[in-house]
Amino acid sequence: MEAAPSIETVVQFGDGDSIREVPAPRLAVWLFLTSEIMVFGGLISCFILLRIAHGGWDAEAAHVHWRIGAFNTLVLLTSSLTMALACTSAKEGKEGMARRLRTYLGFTILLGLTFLGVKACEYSLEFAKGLTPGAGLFWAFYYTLTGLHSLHVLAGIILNSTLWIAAARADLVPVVQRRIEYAGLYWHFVDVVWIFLFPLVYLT
Amino acid sequence: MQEKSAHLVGAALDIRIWEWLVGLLIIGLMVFVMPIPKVVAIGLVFAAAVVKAVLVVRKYMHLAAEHWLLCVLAITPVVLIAGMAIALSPDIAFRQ
Amino acid sequence: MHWLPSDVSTFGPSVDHVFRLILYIVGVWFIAAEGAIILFAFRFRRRPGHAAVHVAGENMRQLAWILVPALVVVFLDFGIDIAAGHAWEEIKLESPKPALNVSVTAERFAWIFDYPGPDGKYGTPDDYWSMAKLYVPVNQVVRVDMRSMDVIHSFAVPNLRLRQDVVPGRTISAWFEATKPGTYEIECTELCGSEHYRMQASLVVLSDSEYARWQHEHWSSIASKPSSSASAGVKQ
Amino acid sequence: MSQAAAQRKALQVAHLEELSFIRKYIFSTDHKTIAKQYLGISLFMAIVGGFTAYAIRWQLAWPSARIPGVGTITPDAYNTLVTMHGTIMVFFVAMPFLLGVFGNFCIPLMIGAGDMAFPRLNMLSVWTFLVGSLILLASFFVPGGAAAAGWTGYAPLSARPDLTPAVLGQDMWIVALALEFSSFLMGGVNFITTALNMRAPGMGLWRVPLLVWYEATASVLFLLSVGPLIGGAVMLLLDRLVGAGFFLPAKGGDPLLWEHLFWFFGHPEVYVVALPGFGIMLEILPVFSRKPIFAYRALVYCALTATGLSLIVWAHHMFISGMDPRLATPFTVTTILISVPFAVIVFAMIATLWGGSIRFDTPMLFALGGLTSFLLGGVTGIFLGSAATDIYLHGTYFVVAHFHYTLFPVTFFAGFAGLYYWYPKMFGRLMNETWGKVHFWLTMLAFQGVFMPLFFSGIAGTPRRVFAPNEYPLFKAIQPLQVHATIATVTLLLVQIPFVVNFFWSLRRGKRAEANPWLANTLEWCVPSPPPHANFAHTPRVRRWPYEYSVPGARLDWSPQTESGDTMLPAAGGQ
Repeated sequence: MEAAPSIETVVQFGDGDSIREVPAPRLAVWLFLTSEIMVFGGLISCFILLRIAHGGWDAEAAHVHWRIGAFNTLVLLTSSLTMALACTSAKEGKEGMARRLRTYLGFTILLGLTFLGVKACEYSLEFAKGLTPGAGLFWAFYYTLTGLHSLHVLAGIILNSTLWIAAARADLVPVVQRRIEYAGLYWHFVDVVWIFLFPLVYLT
Repeated sequence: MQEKSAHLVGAALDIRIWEWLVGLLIIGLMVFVMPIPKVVAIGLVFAAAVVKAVLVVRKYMHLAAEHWLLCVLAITPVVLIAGMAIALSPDIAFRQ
Repeated sequence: MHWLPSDVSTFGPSVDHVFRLILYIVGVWFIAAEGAIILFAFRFRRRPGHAAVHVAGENMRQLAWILVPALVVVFLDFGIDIAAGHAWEEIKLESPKPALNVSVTAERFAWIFDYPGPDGKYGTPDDYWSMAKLYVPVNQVVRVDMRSMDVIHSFAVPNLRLRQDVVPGRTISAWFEATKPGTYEIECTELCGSEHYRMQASLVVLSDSEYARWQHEHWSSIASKPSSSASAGVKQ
Repeated sequence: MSQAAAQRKALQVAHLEELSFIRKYIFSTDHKTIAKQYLGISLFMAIVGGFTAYAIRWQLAWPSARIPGVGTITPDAYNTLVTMHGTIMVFFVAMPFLLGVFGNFCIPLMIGAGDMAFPRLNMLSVWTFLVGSLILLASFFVPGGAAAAGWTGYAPLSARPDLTPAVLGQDMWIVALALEFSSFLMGGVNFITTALNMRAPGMGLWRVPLLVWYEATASVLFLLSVGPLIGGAVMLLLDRLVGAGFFLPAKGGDPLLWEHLFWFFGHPEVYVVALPGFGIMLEILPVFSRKPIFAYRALVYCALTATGLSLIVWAHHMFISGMDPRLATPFTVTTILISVPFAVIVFAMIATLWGGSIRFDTPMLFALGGLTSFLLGGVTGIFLGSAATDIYLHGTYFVVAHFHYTLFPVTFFAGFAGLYYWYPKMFGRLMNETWGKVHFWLTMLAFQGVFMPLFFSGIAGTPRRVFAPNEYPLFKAIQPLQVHATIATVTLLLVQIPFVVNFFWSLRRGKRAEANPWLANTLEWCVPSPPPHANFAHTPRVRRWPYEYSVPGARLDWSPQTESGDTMLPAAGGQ
């Protein structure tokens, strides 16, 4: 929802005010992501610093299933693609847009659920080996980082599902068409976090 | 790669980006399994990760075409975190 | 200034010097600023026939009124930085060669001091330990290597102008050279639990002769220690 | 038609239709009601915090004596009181009072918006905050009592359940803080988006009132600094619940890591609170000196500079913490450098007084009282910011006196100033001037009486957070200082009664306020008091800079922002 007659005021008050043209929700989502980067960034830097202090934790790191992690990365990347496609179709708004949007969104949700399912199996494998969050700093970090990320994935799934349901109603399609962009921003951010978590936790 | 996909738009662009992402993922994994010095491997893996992240942020999150203020919002926390990590390293990572 | 407790360390004067320096600088600014506020508030109070002037400080000539003082503040700041930096170096960065080396163990809620004994080595039977009393010779550089068994404590001796947190999991060293025989307070100044306020000890600075006598009396005898402090004394 | 237009229309509709009591006063999305809800919560928490202060001070003056209304307390209870006093006052009084109340109430009104950018998010934020406050209060009554590891919650003391009696209490403390943080994250996102995006036509960035600038800047600072501590809170909770060991050396963790994470947020937090406080004073000074604010744009740049600097000074809380001593001097430099933007702000305030025609109404008195008191807090910060003197003063009552001299003026003096100033706009009636002045002078005197002696007790070396200062031979002699501070504290708390009475009495009996009782320029004064649901019947067009008082040749000595004809060049321009 951009504020009042923007162009006119921009002309009147110079470039500093072109920010008025950015839809408020987009600005808000980015502000929210800014604080999210600080949260994950803080945790990740703690992880890196302590890992260096403890000489790399190679022994512990050998126990994580990097193949499963790689598969999950692929899943999440693909979900990002379907999300992007959903947003693109919403932006283009050609005929049959609502149908395409729901299909892509549906795929995104399914892929998200797949990610969580795989993660759950992974956790249970580690728990079976007694590698719980209390089993040492590496595992504490492993569960904190991936767990927090999984919670974000869950939140994203819920967010997308609400849009998916709403998109079924013709009268709400315009709303979804507008809001899917913001859900997309969040979903891609969660993906970016994983892009760094995967090599951090699995490949080093 | 931006140049390559510059002429693409809409869905086609999204798919091209995805191809790049998967490609980089595979590269990262290959580096990981190949018998090369760990430092180099880690360097390459993270380089790939950074490129992936930049692709997603610029294309999927459209930051490439956004108002400069949003770019500032995205970059500032990264810089801050880097600074914090550097300031903490003598205490936490390399103490004594 | 006279509120500061008597200073009995070699680096105490540097700390007090910086303290005094800052006190004078900010004192002047503080009085000037408060004076200006009170003066203006009185001088420009609402009175019939006195309209306010229309000055917005938007041109350089007017801005100078606040920017020039601000510039002076910057210079004084760097002055303080330099003075403080030197004192800090003297106290925390350089540590002169110690004549005596004491291992300090902080444990809720007590201070334990381990001496290497005549052979100057820890973990040997002739180690001497003392609870809540740190005996040191006057005019000698003493180095304390501090460890904590549980939580963060802080080793503070107001008369020495010395304070250093003791963090579990690390050995943190400090040094001091007492210049006057006597008994001074050692406090824990980091909240460490219920009896925190009781976690005190005393620093006993002995003249050379007294110190020699004290050494002769105690260091020869083999003291038995409580296990915890023993582990503390021997471990590292 | 643009979404904003649609939204304005929707708001006007909502304004016309009558809302049910619940929607109007309890689950309200109206920024004015939400501001009042924050006001209620924060004033209640202030009473709780004040009561803890009373118990603490009594114990310090007459150790182990019966505290009237409390009884004798144990050392553990004392630690709990100290911990909760800090937590409550900083996170559950200062922030909701300065950001929650004045941010929510003033930002939309001052920029000519109907409401916040996201009214429902705003409501969510206040309710999250309420839940956090309730959890914190409940923690007093759980077995083991409330948190007792200090408001800084240093690990391992806070990270191991076996070290303090507060087992559940410390967990609840962490949860309450996490909720408080998320509440103000939502609020902050809302503030910034509203300030940037909901401005009325003509309200260029250089026509935005300073309070809006300062609230928004503070929110940015909060957004940028709190993240690592949220992560840290998760880690601390895991340490306590599953023995993860992030901060436990026995498990390879590092206690200094918590200190860094805490202060990386903890220091900016001071400015998150200070900036809105200064914003309020900066709004009030020109109105009551009938004079333009001095160096408006310099003041904006100061806020931004202070924000930037405050993110790189945190380690000055850790000079003697065992961190790498080589870090001390760089952090000393940044720390002492941050005195510069605040010096400029103070100079600009003084320059604003010069040549004015000053009216000493209650808001002005509190603003000046805040300024004069904050000065002492500001300059004493230099002693603690320079590493060398910090060795001696760290952890003494000097620190206590210093941060009370900074936080009390910005929270209570500036806060009261703002309350007396905007009360007519909030409730449609003016507070009683006479009792307001009585409230100010007694508060001013009592406040100095509490904390002035503590500076000396600190210079003498008395450590803070001790159950019984008279247990230290070195400080037996200066016990009278503690007694003095305690008597002053009791006075300070008692003299708040006139304020409370005045507040509630004026709600019903106060003199009716017209739209613009103080003859001020900013937009909130061109709508009726209290403003209707959507604030502005139709979006105002802003034609002026907000601080045009006593324009030469003008008929009146104030010129509302909606009036045409700028004289303040270049400030009026956008560039």
